[in-house]
Order: sequence, then structure tokens, then C-alpha cells
Amino acid sequence: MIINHPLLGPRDASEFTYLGDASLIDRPDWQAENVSEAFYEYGYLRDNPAGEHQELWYHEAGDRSWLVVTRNTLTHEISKVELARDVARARGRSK
Amino acid sequence: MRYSGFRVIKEALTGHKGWKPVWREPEPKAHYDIIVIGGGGHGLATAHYLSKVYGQRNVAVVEKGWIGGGNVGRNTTIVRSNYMLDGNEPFYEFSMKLWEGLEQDLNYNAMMSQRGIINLFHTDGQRDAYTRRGNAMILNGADAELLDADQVRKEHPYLNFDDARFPIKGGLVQRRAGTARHDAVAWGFARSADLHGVDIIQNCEVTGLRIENGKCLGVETTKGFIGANKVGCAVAGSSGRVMGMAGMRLPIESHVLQAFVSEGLKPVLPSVITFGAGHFYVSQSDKGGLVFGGDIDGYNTYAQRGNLPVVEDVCEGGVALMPMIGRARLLRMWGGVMDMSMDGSPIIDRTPVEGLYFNGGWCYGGFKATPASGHCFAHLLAKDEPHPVATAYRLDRFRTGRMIDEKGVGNQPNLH
Amino acid sequence: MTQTNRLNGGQIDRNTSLSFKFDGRSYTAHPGDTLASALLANDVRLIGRSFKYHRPRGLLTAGSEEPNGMVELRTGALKEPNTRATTIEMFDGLEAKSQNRWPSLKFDALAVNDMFSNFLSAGFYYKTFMWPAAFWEKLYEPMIRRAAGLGALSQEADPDEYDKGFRHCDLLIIGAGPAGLMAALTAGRAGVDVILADEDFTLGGRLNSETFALGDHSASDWAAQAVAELSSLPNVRLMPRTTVIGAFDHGIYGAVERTGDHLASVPAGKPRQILWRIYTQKALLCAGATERPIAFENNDRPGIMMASALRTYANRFAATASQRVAIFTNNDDGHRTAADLHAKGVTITAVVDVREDAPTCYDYEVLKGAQVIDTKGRHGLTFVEVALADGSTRTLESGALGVSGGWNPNVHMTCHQRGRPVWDDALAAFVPGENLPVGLSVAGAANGVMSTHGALQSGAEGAANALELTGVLPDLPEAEDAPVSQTPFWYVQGCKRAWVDQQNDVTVKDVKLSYQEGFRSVEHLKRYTTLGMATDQGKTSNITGLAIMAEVAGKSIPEVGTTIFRPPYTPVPIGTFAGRMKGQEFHPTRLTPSHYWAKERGAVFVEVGNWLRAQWFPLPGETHWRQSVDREVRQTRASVGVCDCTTLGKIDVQGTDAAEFLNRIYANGFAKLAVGKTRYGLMLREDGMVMDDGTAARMAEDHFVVTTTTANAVSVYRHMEFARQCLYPDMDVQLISTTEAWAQYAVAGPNSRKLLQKILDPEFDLSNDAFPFMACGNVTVCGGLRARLFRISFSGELAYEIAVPSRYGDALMRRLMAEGEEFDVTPYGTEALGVMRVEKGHAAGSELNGTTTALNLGLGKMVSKKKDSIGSVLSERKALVEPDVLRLVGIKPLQPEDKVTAGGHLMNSEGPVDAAHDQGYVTSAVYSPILNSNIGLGLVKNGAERLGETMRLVSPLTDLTVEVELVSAHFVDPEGERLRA
Amino acid sequence: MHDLVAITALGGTDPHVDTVGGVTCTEVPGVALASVAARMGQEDNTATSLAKLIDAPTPDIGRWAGTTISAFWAGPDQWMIEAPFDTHEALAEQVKTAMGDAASVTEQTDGWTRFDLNGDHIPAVLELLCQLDLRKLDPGSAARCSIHHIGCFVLCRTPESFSFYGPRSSAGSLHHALLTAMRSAL
Repeated sequence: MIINHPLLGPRDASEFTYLGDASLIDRPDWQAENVSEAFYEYGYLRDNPAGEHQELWYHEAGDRSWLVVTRNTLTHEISKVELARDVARARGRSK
Repeated sequence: MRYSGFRVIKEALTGHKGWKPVWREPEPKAHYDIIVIGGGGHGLATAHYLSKVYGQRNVAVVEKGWIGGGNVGRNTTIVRSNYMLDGNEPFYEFSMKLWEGLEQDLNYNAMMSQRGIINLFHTDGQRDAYTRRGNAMILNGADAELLDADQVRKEHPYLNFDDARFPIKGGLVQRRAGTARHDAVAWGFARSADLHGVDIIQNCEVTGLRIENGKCLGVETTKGFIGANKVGCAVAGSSGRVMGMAGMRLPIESHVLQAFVSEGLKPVLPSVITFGAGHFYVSQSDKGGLVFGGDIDGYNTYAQRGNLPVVEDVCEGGVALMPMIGRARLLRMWGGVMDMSMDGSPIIDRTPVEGLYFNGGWCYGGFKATPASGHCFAHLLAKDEPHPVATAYRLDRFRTGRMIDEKGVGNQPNLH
Repeated sequence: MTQTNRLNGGQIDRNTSLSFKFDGRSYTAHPGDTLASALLANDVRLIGRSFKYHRPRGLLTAGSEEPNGMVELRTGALKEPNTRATTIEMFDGLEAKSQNRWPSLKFDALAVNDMFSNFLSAGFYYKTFMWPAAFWEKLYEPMIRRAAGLGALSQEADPDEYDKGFRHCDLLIIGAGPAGLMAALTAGRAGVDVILADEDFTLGGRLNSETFALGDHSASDWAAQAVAELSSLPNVRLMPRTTVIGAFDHGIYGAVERTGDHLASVPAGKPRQILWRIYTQKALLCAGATERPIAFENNDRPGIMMASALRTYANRFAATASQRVAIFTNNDDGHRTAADLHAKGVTITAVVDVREDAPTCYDYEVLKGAQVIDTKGRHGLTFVEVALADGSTRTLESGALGVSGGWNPNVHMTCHQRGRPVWDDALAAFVPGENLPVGLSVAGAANGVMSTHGALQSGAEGAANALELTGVLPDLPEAEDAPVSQTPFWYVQGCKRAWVDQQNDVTVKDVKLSYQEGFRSVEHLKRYTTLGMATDQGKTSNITGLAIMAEVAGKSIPEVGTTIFRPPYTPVPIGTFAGRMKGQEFHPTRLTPSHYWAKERGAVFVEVGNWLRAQWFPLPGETHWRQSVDREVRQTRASVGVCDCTTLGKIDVQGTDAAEFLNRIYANGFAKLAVGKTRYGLMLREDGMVMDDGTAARMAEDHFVVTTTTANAVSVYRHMEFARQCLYPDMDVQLISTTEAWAQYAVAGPNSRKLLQKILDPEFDLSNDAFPFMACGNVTVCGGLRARLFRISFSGELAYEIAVPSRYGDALMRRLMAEGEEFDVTPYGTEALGVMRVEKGHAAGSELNGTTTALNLGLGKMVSKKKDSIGSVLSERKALVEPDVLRLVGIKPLQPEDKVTAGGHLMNSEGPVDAAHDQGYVTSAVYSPILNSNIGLGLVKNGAERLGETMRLVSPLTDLTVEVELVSAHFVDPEGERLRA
Repeated sequence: MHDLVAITALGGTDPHVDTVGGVTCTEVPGVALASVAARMGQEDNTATSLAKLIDAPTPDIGRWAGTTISAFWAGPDQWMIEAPFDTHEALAEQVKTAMGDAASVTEQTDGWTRFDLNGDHIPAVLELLCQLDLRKLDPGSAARCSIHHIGCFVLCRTPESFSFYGPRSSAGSLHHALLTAMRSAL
């Protein structure tokens, strides 16, 4: 596969390390009242869609950027690649 | 129709005119006591044990394509019970015992070949881990042997002992392990289930689960609605899709595992071999092909195909371990969609939906588990309580912290 | 021996003679020959034996689709089993042997299988070999296994080298026949980067096998001219002898270039083959088509070949299988072969055409509406039995029979991403369907365009469309444009032993039996009969099998289904996929800064990940590793020892939020760590298990140096980048690895301070007050070399870690040894390191096994509840905090000399020994020369509360049972006075 | 001045030099390295100071620039600074002074080993080593890639001159990979 890195352009997927569903960005608040249930779902439950999937790739043999890749799990077609940091900020994460 | 020596000779002499279809092709009834979704190894095994052991005759298996076309027809055929953890080893040893009696149980030759398996180790740390595992196997009534480097060399002189980046220090052996003819396993279970009255309905895709006030009433299919008192889901890589119809999210991701076979070669490998310093395992089929594989590709996918980097990684491990295979040719590569769970161990359990049961999360260990998985799932479906060797395979173990993590890599499915 | 079946003409160099051996016998050939053409020229038709029935077999084809003509090529360690004679380029001194026969090719013992064929029908073994049960493992299965396979491996290491490479282009053209050449000319002249790959050693495809003209040139001359022009274009790369094996995601194609297979031996340093990964947005498949056979009784005898193959051998290789040839066809193409062979002086005994309206010919007899019903000839064809239209029969004395059942487009590559071909009634063949690999298009015969003119045109158009070229297409030469004229005809009615898959011995009867037993889908048919599973992947058999199944099922062929193809297009040596990553080069090797010095000292090294680390340093007279290790431990604890710990991961953490960042990463607190201080850090995975441990030294308000274990250096760095970018994107933190930049040595033992003071520059005070336990700072050594000093201890002794730039590491180690002489300093390796950390009760790799929590390791109190840190929430789950969870303890045998085995399990002193009563296991075991006893660390249920208890340590695997006492894990200096001294 | 003698990454006191088919592979220990990473919100200041330091425009993504002191792009708002070792052994301090609080600076000198390839037909060697699209690798490019499983930087100085940076501890393996490819391709 080839991932079109937002900064570096097309790079072979073998330069990257895969983590999983981009929902891993949405780490629950450690002080939420249902915190244990929230962390259980965050840590263990996945949509695992047959179709478009937002997922985290790390450019290990490259510039060390974490990327959010939108990829179809049936065809492997990649429709979008973003810097995970931008996505995290857009989802309201800060410090 | 029962297979016997007499039968085989008679048919041979009369032009094989008497052989009947191995299973019927029935139309679905309106209602069954139990419906098993998925005509793969586990689904068909479940039907066999439901009908033969647990006396359930009003059972159907619904399969979206042709039976045995999924992972049971596209794996590396390895059968073993060399696990370490309490939750796993009793189950897999139970499976091993079922394998050992399978031909007679099914009156069908699945060609189980107990040629043994050796897991090679290359560091003292690996040796200690294998020692712990081997002891756990013996304490659970299985067989295990620890070989040192010289003993390994005696049994496998063609391995790379002299020019190895990671020298072989020994191996953990299970003699009773081996391989089986994977397709025949599916056909054998199907044939037996069919003989015991189970309807095997092919080309019948489940499109929905009919659930009313928390109870599952049956399945919507491409052949219409089929009612059932109980519905069991055994669809491996499609687990997310099917259980999604019940609005459930699972501790499972679907990943592709590639497998490879070489051209047919005169016998060279006496047993199954796994490389402890690279991603490679191999055995030789009864037709002579080297059947081998390695890591999953590592990204979520439902496509039954992988990519080159893993092909190369597997072959690098292969040549590093046994340099003689450099000139053997890779004939075919294919992929199977694995239901990778969050701790690398399976789930056989009820679900929050009454009448809906789940069997999945087999990662790439599903084939060896086929008989026990079917037996235990049948037990659960028939008696509504887990089989004694499968009590740990609960759906809620991640919430309570009772993970069964053989590899110790945690909640990242692609590392298991 | 003379080449009795050598014809005139052809593309061989008759001025040069090459000699080769087949089954020990010598023959001659010419450059341009394949082994197959040379064997035919020398009147050798019998080449091998089939897989199951050991039937005599010869050549069926002239290409890579060959199912029968396979040999063991070369000798010794270079032996290559199952090599297609049709693709072996002749070289001088070539040696080949027939395979799957014993004792000889002509007299093969297992040919008896053929007589028992009734018992060996499809799927027979599933129904039998079950009585008595015990016989399966002991007798039947070993018997079946012995019969397995065709060729044999040498069982020696492959001496050849293989390379892997990467190429990029705008258009990859797969196949250099008329379509491919025309496409390349079109794209090449337009100036785009083109790669043209073809599996053959001469580009041109069928053009080299035909006699018709292109414009005013012969087909092969036109091809040669096109190739000449292409090779003159700088933007075109021609890759002959290169098979494109697969289309992978996003425009990555695998291709295998055979750079050395046509040579007697591969030059030193050069590869035998190269695996190319070709990156391209656009690819054009011009793979042509494969002629398909017709199944009839005994259609597998040597001499029965594809008609187009006979034509190729005659026209390109100037060879014929016999001087008397018959043709059996259902289409006009078969007649071409007859005409070409006739023109070369070969006798055409007759053309048997199933069509009543077959074309007439006056040069030889055409039997219209006739069919071949049987053949004779044990080791080679002698007679052909023909049923004529009027029902009478004729016998044709022929040494060869050319069969043409029509042509199948080579659609393989279009299926590699699950695309399925579609049925074309006009062609009676599958053509490319939907879901082609993105960027791939198809031209020429591969796309069902069967005439030469059509191929040229679709090639030109294919390239233009793929690249969106504007402007006029290049002129096409005049070429034949004959329409396809055939009557679909798959097998002769009433035949029984008529082969569909010749290599796997699948007959028409087997396909029918498969249907009878309910194996009716393509997938079931393949698996039950093994149709198409042989080394040719069914290139000549799948469609025929489907057609027969369709007929018995009363369905159309597309209704029965389609077979899809998987990579590789043709089999590829496993060594080619491995490339250079083998032997010592399997993984990169990482050397520590003191490696060369340690080697001089005669150190024994051990692989730790990719690192080589000194395991121990034997002295003269030490014959057993334990002597060296015990001494290293004693010397260190008694005085001072030095150990290279460079391999520990080092991560530079800077930024105004660095402290808060570490606070989140580590389970214990870091916000309040003072500058100039170091703290032990415990890192959890989000699931609450211990991920890694190490130290963090605060060099400045906004600067920390973090260490990780050797094993986890990479994953911890990745984890920290994840937290930085994905969880805390606005934190001001910068990370970079400095693992390799610093040579870091542990200097441990009561005299470590004295030793270090000698190399430290005078202005630095090492006294306990000035530089207490856990202090850190920048210093200079040996007269001004910048260095970092940490007062941390893994051994439990007074100890420091000193770091200098790696290039000076070698010199610093030598200096420490020299200055340490007065203290009897010793270097120590990983074994002594391990002994001392177990004596001290420090958890390490075997305790941090990914399934242990802080609580398990006795570090529960470190997990701060007053802050948010990764893993703290899930570490609280019910089952992880129950009273009887595993706890880290020390293990001491009641008899000091009793062995403690890591991996042994712990049982209560009384009661049964089985899994149900398992109390825990031993994680680490060493001999402590300080306690003069074997000792260990273990994880035991509720262990913390059970100190003093006696248990049984059992290891049935190594046949050991020992009585042990559970003790504190801190065997040495539990109060930690030494390291604070 | 301290009295410790340095060795090269390949373990010699003098750099290794090999020539195959007109291409020379030279071990280059005489280079000092320091990494620069902009602090949060200080990206522009960092770029400005960096340009001043290398006396050239701050290198863009995938590029290098500079003269005596040069810099190549290593990641988002991160660069690696190169300078002659003899004159700049304390490069990290000098860079830190130039950057002030705008950026984090880390000494990287001995984190890496460098090999320079000089001669014709280097692309034929490169295509056996890394995935980079050589058509885009012009003078001024600096790309990160993996060579035989070793993470490296490849800098194109001129069409006949390339620099390879790999982890110091893997110098032997990287050197072996380069020479094998040279013998194979040239």
C-alpha cells in the first residue's frame, strides 16, 4: 500500500507502523464519573467497519508523524490522510 | 452413506456410480430450534456436535457462500495444544483429543497427521518462557519436550546452525501436534451433521437479526426470514459485521493473514516448525507443498489478500532458518480474514441479547480449535452454560480484567 | 547425437553449438533454444511422469503455462526442482534430470498406480485409510507422504545471491507482444517513463512464433525493429526475462527479473534474480492469451501438444516433435499450425476438425466433423484414433498431435485484487471484468482482441488512454485481422480417462464424480479434485474443468462460477523474496561502543534484540562460564566493575511542558523532580499492564533524559510520540532519541567513586554530599571531554553511569580499565548484570512480560491516584486487584545447591501437582556467588503475604522438583545502605 | 584538551574507503550533528534563526541547505544541523545559543554514521537499496528511508554525490548493504 503523507507525499506503507482505530485519540477524561466503563470501551471495543475506517499510522521509518488515514477495509482505497495532531486538536484535545 | 473398505472397493469396481452427494441441498424451513450462522469449520463442527452429542436435530447452518470457503479452507492446517495459560491449555488439549478421534467420529478421513511441532528458541529468555509453557502443558495433561540445540540438529539437520544471525538454542516440542487436511475437516463435519439431520443451507447470506424486546427471534436472509429459538454466530472474520446487526461492538478487529504454498517437493520436513527469531512457520503437506506463513499484515481489512512487505518478511525468515528452501518456488499466496481479539484468545459466550450466542475472536488459531470450538459452542447452545474447558472465554473478561494474553502484548489485536 | 527433428529457419544461432545433458545423456543445442526445443530437436519426447498415476509425459506447451515438461535443473546445491523445460534458456553445459520416477524415467515402479486408477479417483483418501484406526498414523499416512511431490530439494543451502530493488515509472507495460510493443512505442515516443517487462528472453511474444507479415516485414523482424527503437529511448526501460508476478495495492507491482538463470554460473557479487517492486500510477496488461486443450481418451501421451506450441517450436526454434504430425482443432488457428509445419517439410497426417464447415486445404487432408477418440504409444504417441463424420474410424500414424481448443485471454493480473472475469460467448472464454486493480487496463489478446491488427491497435489506444495522451496515434503496420472462428468444444463425449489437469492427474471422470458427490461450486471442485492446484495454477485446465462441470450441471459456464487467480503469475523462488536478508544479514547488527575492545578481551557475546552485548569476559584458566560470571559478580561487589549499558534506550525530552508530559507517561509523579535529580519511572500501557521501566534525569527545568529498557526502546519512543501528537497535541514537548549518541557505562561497586574520581576533571566533587544517590549532571572527564554522570544503581552497589560521546566510548573503557587496575576492576557482562539485579530484586524483562501490573511486581504504591497517567484507570479492574493476584517474591531452595529453574511452576508443599493447583511460576533464576546459593524471582498468588512459606518448585519438562522457600525479593542489602554510601 | 582517542563507527582510527566500478564509498566521521525542534508557537522564530545560522533559506520539507553549517529537514519543524567536526565539536551549544528559547537542541553527532557515495551510476545502486523515487531525488533533497531494515537519511549533494546517514551502532550492516549493492549494480 501507499500512504499519501500530507507533508512528504506518497510513501510505502511499510515505512509506517499501524496502531488501530483513530478513536484511540479520544481518550476519556480520567475524572469522568463512569470512568472505568469509559476506559473499558475506549480500550477494548471497536466498530471494526467493513468499509471506511479512520485509523492511526506512525511514520516510524520517516518523519515520526502520527497520521489519521481514512481507508476502505474492503478495497483498501485511501480517501484521506491527515496529521493526527491536527485531528486531535480538531477533536478538542489540547494538553 | 457410510464409508467402508468394502464400499470403496465395490465403487471402484463399478465405476463409482453409487456415491451419493456428501450433503443434501435443502431449502430452509420456517423455523429451527437452533440456527448456526457460518458454514465454516467452527459452524459445521458446532452442528455436528449439536446433532450427534447433544441430540439437537432441528438445526440449520446458514452460509453466505459455499461451506468451507472461509478460513477453514485457507489456513496452514496446523493442529497443536501448546498453550501456556490456564484459560487456554485445557481447551486446546480437549481439542487435541477430539482431533485424535476425528476420523472414527466422522467416518471421514480428515488426514490428521501427528508429525509433531517444534517451536525454536534463540535466547535464554525464550527458553525460560517455553519452559514455563511446556510445564503448563504437562500439568494440563498434554505432552511436551524441551530439546537442546544438539537434539534439534539431530532431528532437523537442514536448519541454519552454522551461519545464523540468531543461533538456535533449542526447541519446545509437542509430538502429538501435527497437521490435518483442512478442507476435509469442513466436509467431514458437514457430512456428519447432514447425516444427523442438520440442514446445511448454502448461498444463504444473513442480512439481519430479528430482535424484539431484547430477544433474538431468528435471522433475515437472502432466502427470507428463518425463525429460531437460538441463534449462534460463528463467522470468524465477519464477526464485527454480523454482531453489528445486533448493535454490538466487539473486542475484535478483522485483519488479513497471508499463507503460502510452494510447488510440490519430495518430503524434507518431518514436522511443523516455527522460527523463534523471525516471523515464519512451516510444514509440508501430504502432496509435498511447503505450507508456510508468518505475521498478519497488521492493518484492519476484510479483503482476503495481503501485500508484498509481509510476503518478503515471511520468506526472509524462511531462508534465514532453512537456507535450502531458497530454490524452492512459492506457488501461491492467499489471505484469510482473521477475527483478532484484544487479548489473542477467543470468545464463546452468551450475548446481552437473549437467544443470541457468539463464537469468535480466534485470531489465527482457529483451525486447531475447530472440534473443541464446535463442541463447546454446541454445549453452550444446547445447555445454556459454558463447557467446563471454555469457562474463561467470556465476553466480559476485558471489563473485569481477566484477559488471557499468551503473548503479553495487551489490547492491540494486530500484535497477537 | 544429431538433431534429427531440427527444421530450417528459426531464431537460433546455428553457428554456435552448445552441449547439454538430460538424464545423463549428452545432446547438442544452439543459442536461442530452450531446453524444451532442444529436446524436441533431439527427438526426445518423454520428459517426466505425472503426479498421481506416474503416467509418461512430454511437453504440452512452449511457455510458462507448461504443466508436464518439468525437470530438475542443475546439480548439487544448485539443483532446482520442478523447472519448466519450456522456460529454461539453453546454456553450454546445462544439466537436467527427469523427476518423480524410480528407478528410471522409462521404467517407473509407481506407474502401477495407473493400473489402480479406479481406486485412486478424486477424493478417494477421504473415504478410506481409516481401518483399523491405528494404521493411519503408522502405515497409510507415511506411505502417502513418501509418494508426495515431484522434484526434490538438494537439502543444501542455496549458494546464489538475490537482490531486491525498487523502480518507479509512469506506465508499466506487462508483456511485449504486438500489443505491448505498440503500447510502448506510443508511450515511449510521447516521452513518458515506461517500463516494458516480458517473461521471455526475446521480446515480441507470439510475433516470434508466427510466419505472417507486419507491413513489409516478417512479424519477428518488426518486433526486433520495435525493440531497437525502444532501447534507443532514454525514457523507456526494457526488462526482458522479467515476470510481473502480481498487482498489489495502490499501484505496486511485483516483478522478478532472472538476471543469472540463463548463465552457466552467476558472476561473483551478482544476483541470480532480482525482485523489483515497481511503483506506477498506470499499468497496461498485454499478457496475451493461452491456447487451451481438448480432453479426449489418453490425451496425455508424450507428443500430444498444443497446436500453437508446435507452431512456436517450428517457427521460432526450428524444431518439431515429430516428422509426422496430426492436428485436432475446433477453430481456424489449428489450421495455421498445419500450414506452417507443412511449409517446413513436416508431414501433416491430417487435420481433424470438429466443425462440419471447416476450411478445406489441398496440401493435406482435413477431416471435417471428426474427433480424436483415442491414442496409442506408451512412451510417446504412435497412433491417433479418429471418429469420422460418417461414424467410421481412421487411424493416423503420427508422432505428434497438435491440439487447439481455442484461446483463453491471460486475465490473471486483473483478478489479483478480487476482480472477477466475465464470460464472452463470441470467444467462448473469460475476459477481464470489473474491479481491476486501480490504474490497470488491458489490451490485446489479454482483453479478448485476438487478431494481430487488433492487438497493435488496442495496444496503442490502451497506452494513449491510460496516459491521457492527446494527438494522433502512431501509424500501425498492416497485419492480419482474421476474425475468431471456432465452435466451442471441450471434450470428446464418452471419454473416460481424458485428462483435464495433466500435472495433478484430474480427468473428465473426476470432474463428473465431483459433481455427483455434491462438490459443485468452482471452489469445491478445485479443492476436491485438486484441479488447477498444480504448479501451472491451472492455466491450461481450469476453463475445461468448468465447462465439463457446467455441462453435467446443465448450467452455463458463468453460472457455475469463475476461478480467480492469485499471485504469483508463475512460481517464484523463495530466495528471491528473501533477497539479501539471510544468514548473518537476516537482521542488521548493532554494536556497542566498547564492542571492539570487548572482542580484544575475548568477551563472549549474546544477541539482545539486534544488539550484540558482552555476556561475560572469560579470563585465562576459566573453563566454565559460571567461573567468569561468579568472579565478575564478586569483584564488582567487593570492589568495582564496569558494564556497557549503552543499549538502554535514551530519549531526550525537552520543552516547557516536559515535566507534565512525563507525569502523564509515567504512573509515578515527575512534576516535582528537582533539577540535577534522577527518578525511577514506571510506565504502564493503557490497559494497566507494566510497559517498561527506566529512569528520568532532570538536566534542566525544561530538559529530561529518559532511559528505557533495551528491548522496548523503539516501542516506548513510539508510545511517547503517540501521547505527544495524539493525546496532548498542545503540550510544548520535543522528543528525540539519543541512544546511539552516548556511550554509557555503569561503574558499580564500593570503589566506583574512587575510580570515577580519577577520570573526572578535578572541579567535580563526587562526595556523597555533593553528588548523592540519584544525582545527575553534566561533567567533563579526561581533561575536558563533555560527559554526563548519573548516580543510579541496578546492581544495588554504590554505582554510577557515565556517558561520553560514542566515538570516545572505546577509549573511555580502556581508560577505566587502566585506572581501575589498582582496585582490581573487572568488566562485567549481561550475565553478571542479571545475577546482581536478581540478588537485588529488581524486576526486568522476564518479570515485565506484558501481563504483570505494578501490583504484581510489588510496585503498586508507585501508581499515583492523584493525577492522570496512562494506564492508571484500567489497572484498577476487579480481577487485577483481587487479594490472590500474583506477587513478586524471592525464591530460595532449602538446599542451596538445588537448581532453581526459570519457567518452573510453584505448588503448595502438600497436595496434588497439576494445573488446577498451580500457585505461580519462577520468572528468573541465577546462582548467587554472594549467597552461595541458587536463587530466583517468581510470581506467586498472594505471594507478598506468604514469605517464609515452603513450596514445591516443579518442572516436569526438565524433570525437576525442588523444595523452596518464599523470601523477600531483596536478597542483598535490603535496606539499600550500599547504594547510598 | 582531553586525551581520549576517537574511533570511527566501523571501529577504525581512519575512515573506511571502498571503490567499486567507479563509485567510491567513504566513511565520514568528520561531521558534527545537532537536532533542532521548534518549541510550541516558536516555529517562525526557529526558522528565522536557523536561516541565519546556516546562512541560507531554512530548508523546506525533504530538502537540505547551507554551506559550512548546513541543515536538513528531519520532521515537522525539526531539522538536523551538519558542520565540520574539527571546528564544531561543540555544535549543539553553538546551535542552542543561536536558537535561544525558540527551539530544543540536542547533540546528535555520534548518534549517526555517515557514508558518502561518489561517482557515476549511483542511481543504479540506490534502486537496490531504498524505495525513494530517484526521479525526484535532485541535488538539495534530503529524504528519510529504510535500507535493509535500517532507518537512514539520504542526501543528494550532486547527481554524482550522495550522503547516507544511518544509526552509528548499525554502521557495519549499513556499510555491508552499500557495498553489496555497489558490487551487484556496478
